Amino acid sequence: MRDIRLLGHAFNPGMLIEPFVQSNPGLGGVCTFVGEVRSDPGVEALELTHYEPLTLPGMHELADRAFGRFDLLGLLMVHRIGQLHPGEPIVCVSAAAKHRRDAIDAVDFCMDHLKSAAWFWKREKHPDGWHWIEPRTEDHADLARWNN
Amino acid sequence: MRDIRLLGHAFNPGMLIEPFVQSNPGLGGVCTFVGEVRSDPGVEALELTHYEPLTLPGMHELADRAFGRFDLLGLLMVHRIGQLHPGEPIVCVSAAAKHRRDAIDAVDFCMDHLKSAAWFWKREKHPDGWHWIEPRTEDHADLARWNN
Amino acid sequence: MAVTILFLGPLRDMAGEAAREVPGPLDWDGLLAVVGEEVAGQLQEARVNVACRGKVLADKTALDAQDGDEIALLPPVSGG
Amino acid sequence: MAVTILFLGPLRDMAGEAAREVPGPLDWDGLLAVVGEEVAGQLQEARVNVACRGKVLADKTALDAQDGDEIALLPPVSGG
Repeated sequence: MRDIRLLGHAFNPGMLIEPFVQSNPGLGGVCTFVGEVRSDPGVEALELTHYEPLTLPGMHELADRAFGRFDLLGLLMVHRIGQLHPGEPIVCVSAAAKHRRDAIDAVDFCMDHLKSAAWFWKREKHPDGWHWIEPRTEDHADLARWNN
Repeated sequence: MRDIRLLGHAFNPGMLIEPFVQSNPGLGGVCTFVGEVRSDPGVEALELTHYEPLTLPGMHELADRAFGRFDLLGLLMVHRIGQLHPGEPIVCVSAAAKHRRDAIDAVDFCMDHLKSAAWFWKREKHPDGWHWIEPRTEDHADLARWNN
Repeated sequence: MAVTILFLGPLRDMAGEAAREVPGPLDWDGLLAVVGEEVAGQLQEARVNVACRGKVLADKTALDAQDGDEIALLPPVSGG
Repeated sequence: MAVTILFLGPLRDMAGEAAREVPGPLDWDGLLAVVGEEVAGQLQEARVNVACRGKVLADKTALDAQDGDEIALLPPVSGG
């Protein structure tokens, strides 16, 4: 079961994960990662822009690669766009598999790729205005782990 | 926030994870693994026994090691004991951290150790009776990944 | 009909606008000439990509946009 | 008062009982002598651990259980 979505409004991960788990009978384990907007001092809001003709097809391609690389029963990948506030979920990836290693590794793989290779741009609202966020060096190092 | 429990009755992971997430303000990400009894052909039930004077202290020691090794805000570790049926959750580990790598790695670490180094014994009920489950070689290989 | 150029992420602030329409056809040199000096400088960096008709170009200098096409200028991402 | 020996996991089936009380004190040779041949064979394998008073023994052959102590015989685990 594959469920890939871009959402323009706030969401509750539990409301997505519970039906996802139900829709994958026979699973042995489910791994889920939820990323939230951190409450960093001075950050009032976060805005995620994307390029629509690339974003959703890119997430589907990433899902194809995850299904090709890991033994999965199901994959849920949900990403927010638009303006978010501290504490709101930005991203939720959940993988259902027979064995835990496939579930955990698939989530790790998808998150690393969503962080560095998906068509999203982030900017933060500080008291003095909006600031674009540059990609972090760690994110590129994380991505390089999968190149073998 | 640390929440370590052994449960003798069925549980709903979502009911534990939501308050856990709420109790760790300032988090950037939460990774959760839920293991369920697989619906394998011929398996009617699963029984988990443990040695009480070692089990819960062992889970607390494992949590200490996870907090020492990863930059965590919170750790939830819940393990079932007693008799379970296919589809029921056996184990739920959830880690809240500022950064995703700590959250994902902490869950991976705790699961590998719970699988191979915690004092649980499993047996399955087949139509012809109960069968003890031997540790899997992969579980020991998974555990060895953390010895550095 | 014209070629639409979209400025994504921080390039939007640099360009001072989200999109611009220019007459087609438009090739790489034409693109560099119409986007302003600062954006043109960014485009020449390897980490900035160009998409045309919804596909990222493997070689952006081979750009060949016709009237009606949409070009997207894609700076390094910071998603997740 | 006596020493309680607990047979955990598959050792319970092998012993035919979950627990047995024997007079203390009890050392390693005494333990091997009272648990039956099959369990004694298992105990001699490195992967089978022994706990006394709620602690796993680093060297099980150094067992020194007194009256009132609980000994647990711990076969390889299969948890998670």
